[in-house]
Amino acid sequence: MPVVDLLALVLMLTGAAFFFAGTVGLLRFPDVYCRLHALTKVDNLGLGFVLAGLALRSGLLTVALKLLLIWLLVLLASTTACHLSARAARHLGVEPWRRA
Amino acid sequence: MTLTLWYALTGVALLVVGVYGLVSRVHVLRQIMAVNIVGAGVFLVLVAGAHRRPSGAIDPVPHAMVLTGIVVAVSATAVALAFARRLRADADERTDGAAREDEARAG
Amino acid sequence: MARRERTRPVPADAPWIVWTVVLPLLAAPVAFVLGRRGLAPFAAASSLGVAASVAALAWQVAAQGVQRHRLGGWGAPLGIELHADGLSVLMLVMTAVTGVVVSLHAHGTFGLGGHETREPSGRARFWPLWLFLWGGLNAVFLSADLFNLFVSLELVTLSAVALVALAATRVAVAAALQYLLAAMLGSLLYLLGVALVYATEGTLSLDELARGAPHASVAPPALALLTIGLALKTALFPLHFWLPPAHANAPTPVSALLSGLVVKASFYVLWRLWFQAFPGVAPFEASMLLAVLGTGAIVWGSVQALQATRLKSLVAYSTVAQLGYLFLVFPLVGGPGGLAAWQACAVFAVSHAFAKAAFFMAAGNIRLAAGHDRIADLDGIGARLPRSFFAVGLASVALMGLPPSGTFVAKWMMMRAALESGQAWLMVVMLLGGLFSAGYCFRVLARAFTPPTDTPLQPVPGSLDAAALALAVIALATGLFVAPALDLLAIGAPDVAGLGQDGPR
Amino acid sequence: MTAILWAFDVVLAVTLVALAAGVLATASLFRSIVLFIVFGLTMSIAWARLDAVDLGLVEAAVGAGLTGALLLNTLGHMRSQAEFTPEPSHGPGGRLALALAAGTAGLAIGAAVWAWPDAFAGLGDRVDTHLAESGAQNPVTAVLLNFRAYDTLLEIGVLVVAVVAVWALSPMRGRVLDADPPGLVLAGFVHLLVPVVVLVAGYLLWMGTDAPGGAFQAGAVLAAAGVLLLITGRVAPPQLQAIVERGAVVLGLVAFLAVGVAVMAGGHAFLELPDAWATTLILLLESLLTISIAIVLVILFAGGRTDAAHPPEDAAP
Repeated sequence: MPVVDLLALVLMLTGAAFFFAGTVGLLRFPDVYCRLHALTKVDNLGLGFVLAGLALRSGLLTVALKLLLIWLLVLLASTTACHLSARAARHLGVEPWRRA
Repeated sequence: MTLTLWYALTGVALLVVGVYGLVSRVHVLRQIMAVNIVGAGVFLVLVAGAHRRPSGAIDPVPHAMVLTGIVVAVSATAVALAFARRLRADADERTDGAAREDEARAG
Repeated sequence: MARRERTRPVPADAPWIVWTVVLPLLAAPVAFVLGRRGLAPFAAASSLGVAASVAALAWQVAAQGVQRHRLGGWGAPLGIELHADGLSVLMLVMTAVTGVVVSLHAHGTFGLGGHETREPSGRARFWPLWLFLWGGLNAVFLSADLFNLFVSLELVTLSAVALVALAATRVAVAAALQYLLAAMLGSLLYLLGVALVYATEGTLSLDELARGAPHASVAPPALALLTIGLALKTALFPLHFWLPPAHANAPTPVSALLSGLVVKASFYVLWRLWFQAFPGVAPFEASMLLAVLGTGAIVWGSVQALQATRLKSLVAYSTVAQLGYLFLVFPLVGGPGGLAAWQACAVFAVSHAFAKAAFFMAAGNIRLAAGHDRIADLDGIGARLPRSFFAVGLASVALMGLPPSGTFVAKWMMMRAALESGQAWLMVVMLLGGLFSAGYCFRVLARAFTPPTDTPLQPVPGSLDAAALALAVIALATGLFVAPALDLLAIGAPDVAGLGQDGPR
Repeated sequence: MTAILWAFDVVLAVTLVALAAGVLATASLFRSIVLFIVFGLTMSIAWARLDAVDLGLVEAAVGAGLTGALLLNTLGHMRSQAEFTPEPSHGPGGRLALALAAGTAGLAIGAAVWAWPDAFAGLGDRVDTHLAESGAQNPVTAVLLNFRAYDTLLEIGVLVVAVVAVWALSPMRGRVLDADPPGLVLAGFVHLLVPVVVLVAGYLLWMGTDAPGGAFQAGAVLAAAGVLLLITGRVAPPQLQAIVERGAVVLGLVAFLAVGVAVMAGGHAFLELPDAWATTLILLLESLLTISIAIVLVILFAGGRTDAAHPPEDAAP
């Protein structure tokens, strides 16, 4: 296996690991605010790794640029969605979780 | 089992689930979603069948048919939802009216 | 290039087959953009234009035989073809005649404001939807392609549903919603049937399917799905649950269009598929099942009509019953006298369209005048509303199947075919159905002979009465035009049971 | 590798069926709609797996995105009473009979599918033969705008009918949209995103003749931008009072008909695109269709007129 492909594989597996962590967080964290952390931060990073791996594998600059654009858009969208979810939760009166 | 067969059978399964849901569920939003699931199943059968060319390319005709089908389904769904909203709004209006009459009678 | 070879030389005369579809589809968006401005002359001009194009096409078919048009210049199977034979033309004429007269009624009705619809701008809403519906109906009757029929039927369904909701009452919108969901499910089942056909035959063209030998293991389930989907859209008992509320609560002209024309469109497709695209695929038992369901429709619909408390409900249930006749013909077409049964079905569909639309318009006029349509409270209505009541009477005669109506001729042809093929029970069903329809029609007619009440009546605009009367007269007179209709039907008629020897192909 | 792909196919199919069942079985309507959106997105993965990228794009934008937004918007209107009303249903016996009937029918259809020949060209070979004459390199676009353009024409008619149907309903009192003020983050997001979305739509439209994409994909993406502007209150819901608005709705349909009829003057069949002009005409039609489709979808989302006499009652203070 060429080095580039190996590197791409490592990157994508790393990304998958982040997604896994994010999903565990989504399922295990105690309240909506914590879960949003897990979803947005971790998954965005995971997506970044996966896309980096894909860009490497394609070996084309245009594809890499498109993937970068997609990542930036997802970052933007998930940030906004996270903010709106948190705001809606607060609007509904959901109290942040505190260690009992 | 081929890719075609697997996804076509998945489509049939979706169809069965959707039809069952359409007939057994009463809320209109649920029924509208059930019809859309039936549609997804039918579209899957169509496109799965397009994946059998010996050359490995796809048969574009079912793809075009499904594209048309999706647009038609969205149109019908939008009209159904507009009707559902209208029924709700009418019901609310009537409740409001009744409440106002009650107030008038009390006052 | 290959395409140029396949393109036929340009015919000397205009392709009216295209214009019958294009004109209404072009007029509809224009009517929508116009809004209320100049709508009346535009609507009149476009109705007459569409009717004229239908007449021109009918003349072309009568003079030159079957007309075809390769849309996009490709021809089947890659492209879509339009195809006009005698049956298509008869359906187009049925639509045009009913459509023009009902348009007149609609123009009066939707101009009233407040009575039938909540708002005065009803005309501005009615016209675009009706023109779309008309274009969709014409497209269905001319299409020779399985998938194109799906899209055309969707155009018909969606505009029909929207027209029902024009009544803007809560019951009407609820009925429209139920109608829409049932029709969507019907379309999707039909589309699955199309998928199964295409997956083994590799073509969507009805002509090519008729020529090919269908793949034995797939064609019956495919035809079953196509049939169930279309039966749901045609409201065949017991899949009729959506029809009575939708047809009874729509604005009157819409009820007339729906009961007279829209249910015929999906039936027409079923008819074409069974006897032209897939002849001999369905086992005899399947056609028997359809006839049994048709019998169920006649009995159930009639019993409901006999019990209906509202006049428009009565007429709607009568539609459920009368649609049953169309299905009685299926086991007859394969047997001796099959061609006559096939022709009788088409004649029945046409005369029922006229009679039912006239009945609905007359019933709507009575409702408009009395402010309600409770049958029990319509005492002495015959003396007080003579014109509307006369229209009800004429339409009743046609519905009951008395001479000289086309229904009479059609039933007579059907009964003869039933006797010839040794299925006398179908004749009994038809006679029974006639008695039933006489029963529920007399429930209305009897109100003429009860002492008049002195509740005030609203005036009915003359155009509304004129429309109902005109179509009722046409319905009654159809029997006189059966001979030319049969000549027309022979053009391109399918080879049912090897008996369709007449008719140049 | 094939084993992994098979595992993927199995997981995808099971997920799809489970999501569909979840949509219909979940008690809360809100959850059910969210599952429905997830179902649509999963469907678009299935489309990609079946090499139907065109459909994947449409499904994600229209099937999941727009339909989901529509459902949520409608639920917002119904929330007052509908959400937790128990759904009366058939008795257990009736449901069992229903399930048996649906299952039997499914088995019969499955058996028919099972009997399909493994190798089958359909009309694919004919499309390939004539692709060069069609004026489009993307075979799906060639079918939609040339070989079977008549279907597409009627389909645009269906879209316009849907708009007329929604518009023909009498005006509705009360709110059309949640009148919650958007807030800085959302407003900034929309500000940034809308130009990008317009760019992407243009790209999809331009690419559509050669690669996956085209009028529907571009129109759906553009409509998403419109819906964003609508829910953030940047633009008011179209009321279709102005002739220009109504004209934009029917633009695609009328242009399609006009092109179809115009070529007939040159001795061609209806909708026959002359080879030399095919690419130009397809691009022209697709551009106009994109505009109409986007506007139609936005109007369908807004879902009818509001009564000017009754301004939204629950506008934010």
